[in-house]
Amino acid sequence: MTEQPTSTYTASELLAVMAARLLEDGQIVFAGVGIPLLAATLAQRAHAPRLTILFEGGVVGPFIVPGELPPSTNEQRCTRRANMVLPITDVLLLLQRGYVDVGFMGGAQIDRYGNLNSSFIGDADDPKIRLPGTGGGNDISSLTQMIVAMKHEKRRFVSKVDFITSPGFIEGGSSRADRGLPAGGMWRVVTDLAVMGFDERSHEMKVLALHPGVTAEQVRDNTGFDIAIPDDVGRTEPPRRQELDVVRNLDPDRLYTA
Amino acid sequence: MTEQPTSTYTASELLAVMAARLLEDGQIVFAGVGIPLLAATLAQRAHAPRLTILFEGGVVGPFIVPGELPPSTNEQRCTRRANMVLPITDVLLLLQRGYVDVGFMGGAQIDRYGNLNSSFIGDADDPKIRLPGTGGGNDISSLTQMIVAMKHEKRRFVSKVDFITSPGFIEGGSSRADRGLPAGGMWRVVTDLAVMGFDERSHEMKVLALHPGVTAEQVRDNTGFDIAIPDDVGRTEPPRRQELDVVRNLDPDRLYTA
Amino acid sequence: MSTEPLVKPYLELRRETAARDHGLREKVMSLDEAAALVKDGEHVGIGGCTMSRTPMAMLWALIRAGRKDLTVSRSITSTEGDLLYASGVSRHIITSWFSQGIVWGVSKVMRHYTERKLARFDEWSHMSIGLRYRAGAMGVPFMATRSMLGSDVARRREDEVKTITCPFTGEEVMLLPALNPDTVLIHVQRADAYGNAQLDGLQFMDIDMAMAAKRVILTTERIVSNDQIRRTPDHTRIPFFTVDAVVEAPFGAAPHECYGVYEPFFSHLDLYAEMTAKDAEGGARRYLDEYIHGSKSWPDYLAKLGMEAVLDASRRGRSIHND
Amino acid sequence: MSTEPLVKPYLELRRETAARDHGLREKVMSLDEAAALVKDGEHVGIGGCTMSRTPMAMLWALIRAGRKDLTVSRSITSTEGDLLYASGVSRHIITSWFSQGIVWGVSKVMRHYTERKLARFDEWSHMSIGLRYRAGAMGVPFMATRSMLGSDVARRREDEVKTITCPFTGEEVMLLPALNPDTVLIHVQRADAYGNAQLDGLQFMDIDMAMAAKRVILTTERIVSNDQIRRTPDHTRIPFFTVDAVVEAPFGAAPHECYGVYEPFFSHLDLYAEMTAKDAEGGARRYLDEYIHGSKSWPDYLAKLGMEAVLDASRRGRSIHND
Repeated sequence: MTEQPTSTYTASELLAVMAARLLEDGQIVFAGVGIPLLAATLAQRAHAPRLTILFEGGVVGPFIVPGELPPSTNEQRCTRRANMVLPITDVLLLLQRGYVDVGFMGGAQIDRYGNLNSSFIGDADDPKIRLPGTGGGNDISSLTQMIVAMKHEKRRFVSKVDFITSPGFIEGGSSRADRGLPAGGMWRVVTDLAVMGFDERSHEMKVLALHPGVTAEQVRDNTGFDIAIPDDVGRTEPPRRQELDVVRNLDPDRLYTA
Repeated sequence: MTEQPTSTYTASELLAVMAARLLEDGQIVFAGVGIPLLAATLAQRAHAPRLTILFEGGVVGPFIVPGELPPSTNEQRCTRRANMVLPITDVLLLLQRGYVDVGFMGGAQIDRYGNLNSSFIGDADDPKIRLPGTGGGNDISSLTQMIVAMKHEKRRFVSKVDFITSPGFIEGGSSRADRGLPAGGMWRVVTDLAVMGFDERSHEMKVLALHPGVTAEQVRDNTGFDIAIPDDVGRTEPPRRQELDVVRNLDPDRLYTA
Repeated sequence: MSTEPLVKPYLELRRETAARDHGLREKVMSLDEAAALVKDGEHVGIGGCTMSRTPMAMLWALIRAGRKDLTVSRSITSTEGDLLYASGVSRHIITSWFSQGIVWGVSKVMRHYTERKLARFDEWSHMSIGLRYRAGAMGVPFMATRSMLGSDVARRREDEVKTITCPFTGEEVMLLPALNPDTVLIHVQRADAYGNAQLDGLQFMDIDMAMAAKRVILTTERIVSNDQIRRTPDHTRIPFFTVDAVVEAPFGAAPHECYGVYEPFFSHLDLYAEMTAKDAEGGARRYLDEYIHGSKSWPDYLAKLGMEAVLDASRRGRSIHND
Repeated sequence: MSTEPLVKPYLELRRETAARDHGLREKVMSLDEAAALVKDGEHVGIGGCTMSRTPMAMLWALIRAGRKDLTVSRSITSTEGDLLYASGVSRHIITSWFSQGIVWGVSKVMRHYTERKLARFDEWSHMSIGLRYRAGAMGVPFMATRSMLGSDVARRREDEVKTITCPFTGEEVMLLPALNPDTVLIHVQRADAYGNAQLDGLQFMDIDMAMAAKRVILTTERIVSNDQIRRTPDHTRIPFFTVDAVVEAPFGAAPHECYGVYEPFFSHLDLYAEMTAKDAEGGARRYLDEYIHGSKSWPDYLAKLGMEAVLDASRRGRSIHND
C-alpha cells in the first residue's frame, strides 16, 4: 500500500488529510465518527501528538487502534488507552463548560451560513427523507467552534437548509448570538474540493483554499449558492504519502474512506 | 460488661436504644454522626437486618465496626462493607429524589413545632454562641421525615428557636408546605425522658411515651414550653440487656455515649 | 401516556418512590417474569447507547410478550429501534439519533415507519436527553442548558421546552423538562441479587436513568455475591434500591456489544442490514419471525447467531484488556 | 473578591477556560511553586470533607507563603478552617458546618473569630454548596433545588438565592447561584504528571469542584505513570485538562485522613483541641508557630507529628482493605 503514489487517493482520503491539517497540537477536539475520527487520529500521529480527542460515548484522550475503527463513537473501540471515560452527559457538558477547542463532524447538508441539516430532507412535517438526526451535533455546534468535513455536492451545499439541526450562524450577522448562542460557531468547512471559512461580519461562507487541481469553477458548479472565491484564493498542499499511509493503515477495510 | 444489670445505663445509652426502636426493617435511614449512627447500627443488629444506612459523606449501606466509630460521617470508617460510595451531592440528592424513608439526627435546640437550631444561640447578627451550623441537617429535614435524638433540657426545648437551621413545621399548621416544603417533616423526637410526636393538624409537639421511671412532671420541668401529655400517655419498655450490650460493644470508649 | 403531564408533579414522584420496597432483598427472576412487570403504554427508557450494552435479551422478551404502545426513550437508537417499530412494541421513540450506525447508512426501517407517519421519532439533542434524565434523577422539574437554542430541533419541541432569562446573569437559558421513565432497562457486566450493579467502561446515561425511573429492570452478564460488591463499593454505579428485577442474561446485549465481554456481532449486523435494505418492513418482520419469535429461549437466539460468531465477538470483546 | 458578580457571566467563563493550556503536558512542581500560583483575595475551594483528604500540605504552604484575604469554600470545614482564620489566609469561609468534629465539640477558634466579627462564616446547607459547585461544573448559571426553602439559613442568604415558580409544574423551587472558584485544592491517592487523578473511596465534591474551577492544584500521595492511568480509564475521576499543578505530597492530608492510606492522627488532633480549648486565639497561634512555621518542610511537619503517629495512622488507614 505504501507503494501507491500520492497522486492517487479517494475523495474521502483527501478529506481526511485536509481536515487533519486544521487541527493544532495541544487542542481538545470533540470528534464525530467517520472522517472526523480518522482525521483527528491522523493529526495525532502526524503533527499533533498532544492533541486530545473526545468522543460522545464518554471518552477522553483515547488512541484508535489501526484496523479497529468503531461503528460509532459509543463502542469500546473508542476507549483504547483513554485517559478517562465518563458518562455521555458529562462529556457533552465539557462543551458547555468551555473545555473543547474545536468540534469536528461530518455533514449531510449545509447552507451559506454554515447551518447543518441531518434531520429532514424536505418539509419536516412531511419529509422526503427522514435522516438519523442530530446526535450530539446540535450540542457541539451550539457550544464550540466547528470544523465540518463533507463531500462537495450541489445538493449538499444549499442556500438555506431545509432544517437547522446543528446551528451555524443561523441567518448570518449577529443572529447566532441573538438566538442565545454567544459562544462557538462554524470555523471551517473542508470538502474534497476546497477549504471554506466564513466572513467575519456577514458570516457567509467563502472559499479560503482550493485543493490541488481544483478550479474555482468546479467549486461554483458544485455549490448550490453564490459562494465568494477571492482571486488570490489559496492552494492546499497535496496529501503527502506519509499522511495517506497513516489513513490507509488506520482504515485498511475502507470503512470510512470507501 | 454483659454482667451489668439493665437498670444502669447512661442517658445517651438510653437515647440510643429508644431511638433504634423507632427504625423499621427494610427502611433507608439517613443517619448523622453520634447517637443516630449508633442507634441505626443497633437497629441493624437488633431487629432490622435489612435496614440500609446512608451517610452524608457519600455512603450506601455500610456496616460500622465495633470500636471503630468515625469522628464524622465523612471518614473511611463509615464505608466498611458498603454497597456503594458516591459523591456527597449525590447521596444528599437521594433525599430530594425521595429514596430516603427517614432522616435521623441529633439536635442542639428544638421548638414546639420541631424546628431545629444548630447555628446561633442568641441573635444571628450578634450571637452569644456561633454553633457549627447545618451540615446536611437542613437538607435532611427539608426533604424527608425526621427523627431527632437529643438531651431533654429546658434550654434545648424552647418555645421558639433563635434560628431555624433545620425546618420542622415552621409555625405549625400548613406553614411548612406553604414555605415550599411539601414533603417530609418532623416525626419523632427521642430524649432521655420520653418519645415525642406532633399533632396531625396543629403540628405542635406532644409526648407519646415516657421512659421507665420518668414522670410527666419531669418532662414538663425540662421543657421550655407548654407540652401536651395525655393522661393515657404510653410507657417505653426499659432497655434490654442485649440492646445495651450492642451499644457498649459498638462504643467501648464512650465516644458517643459518654 | 400522552395524557400525563410533561413533568411529574413532585408530590406524585415522592408518593411513587415512597411506595416502593426499599429493603435489601433478592430480586432475581427470569426474562419472562421481568417482562411481565412492564405494562402496555408505559414510558420505557433503554440503557446503553447505539450498539453498546443494549438490553437486547430484555427487548427480545418484551417483543415476544406482545407488549404494545410503549413510549421509548434512549440516548441514541440503533437496530433495537427498528425492531420496536416493526413489532409494534413502540411506535413512539424519543432519541437524539436513530439508525443502525453510520457504516450501514440511514435505517430503512426507521424511514419506512416515520416517513409514512406510522411512528413518531421525537428528536432532541444528545445532551438534552441526558439532562432530562439527570433532572429526573435529581428530583427537580427542569435542568438549564445553553445548547439547542436557536435551532429547528428546539423549535419542533417548543411545547416541551422553556426559555427564561437567568435571574442571576440576565442571560437567556433553556429549561429542559425532567424525564422520569416508568421503567428503565439496563444491561450490565455484573450485579448482585439485590440489584447493586457495577459497570465497566462506558456508562452512557445509565446511572441517571436508573435514578430517574419508577422501576428498573437489570439484565446482567453474571450475578455476583453481595460480598463481592461490598469489596469495591466505589465501583458500584447503580444502588440496589433503584432496582426491581435482576435477570442473569449472558450475552444479553447481543448482537450489540458489552464492554470488555464481547464486541458487536458485525457479520450478523451486516446480514440484518441486508435483510432490511430492499424491503424494510418485510425484512424487519422476517427478522422478528425468524430470530425473535423463532427462538425458544435467549440461548436459542444466540445459537441462531452461531457459535463462531459468539466466540469471535467474545475474543474481540476481551481484547480491550490486552496491552 | 466581593466586587465580582455572584455568578460569572458565561462569556467570561468561556474566555477564561479557552485561555488555559489544554494540552497534555507535565505539571509537576513543588508545594512552594504551587502556592505561588494562588493570588491574594482569590476564591479558593478546598477539596475533601471534614477530616478526609484535606489538602493540608498545600494549606501548610499557603500559610507559610503569607497568602491573604482568600475567600474559602468547602463542603464541611474542620481544623483547617481554624488555621485559615488564625493565620489570616482567610477571614471569609463559605461552608455548611464548621468545627473540628463532633467528638471535640464546637471549635473555640471558629467561635472566637466569628463571634467577635473578626471573620465571616457564610452558612449554606450541605447540598446547596454541592449544587453550586455542580452548576459551576456544568457551565450553567444556577441549579434548582427543593431544599433550604423556608429556613433561616436561606433567609440569611436572600441576596444570593432566587425563588421561582417552575414553568412546567407551577411548583416553587429555589435557584442556587453557580460557584466557579478561582482555585481549587484537591488531595488524591494517585495522579499522573499531566493531572489525571484517580480517587479511591469517598469522592465528596471534588469532581464537580475540579470541573468548576479556573485553576486546580492537585497534591497526590504518589505520582504514577500516564500508562497506569490509561489501564483503568474508568477509575479516573479528574481529567488532566482541568489541572494546573501536580505536587507529590506523601501524607499530604495529615493530620486528617486519606482513604485507604492513613486515618486521622487522633492523638495529635486531641492535642490541637487541648491547645485551643482555653485560649483559642493564642492556642491556634502557638500551633501555627510551632507546627506550620516551625517546620522547614512537609516531611519535617510529619516528623513533628511523630513516627509512631505516622505508622499508627497508616496501619489504621490500610485496614480498610482488610476483610
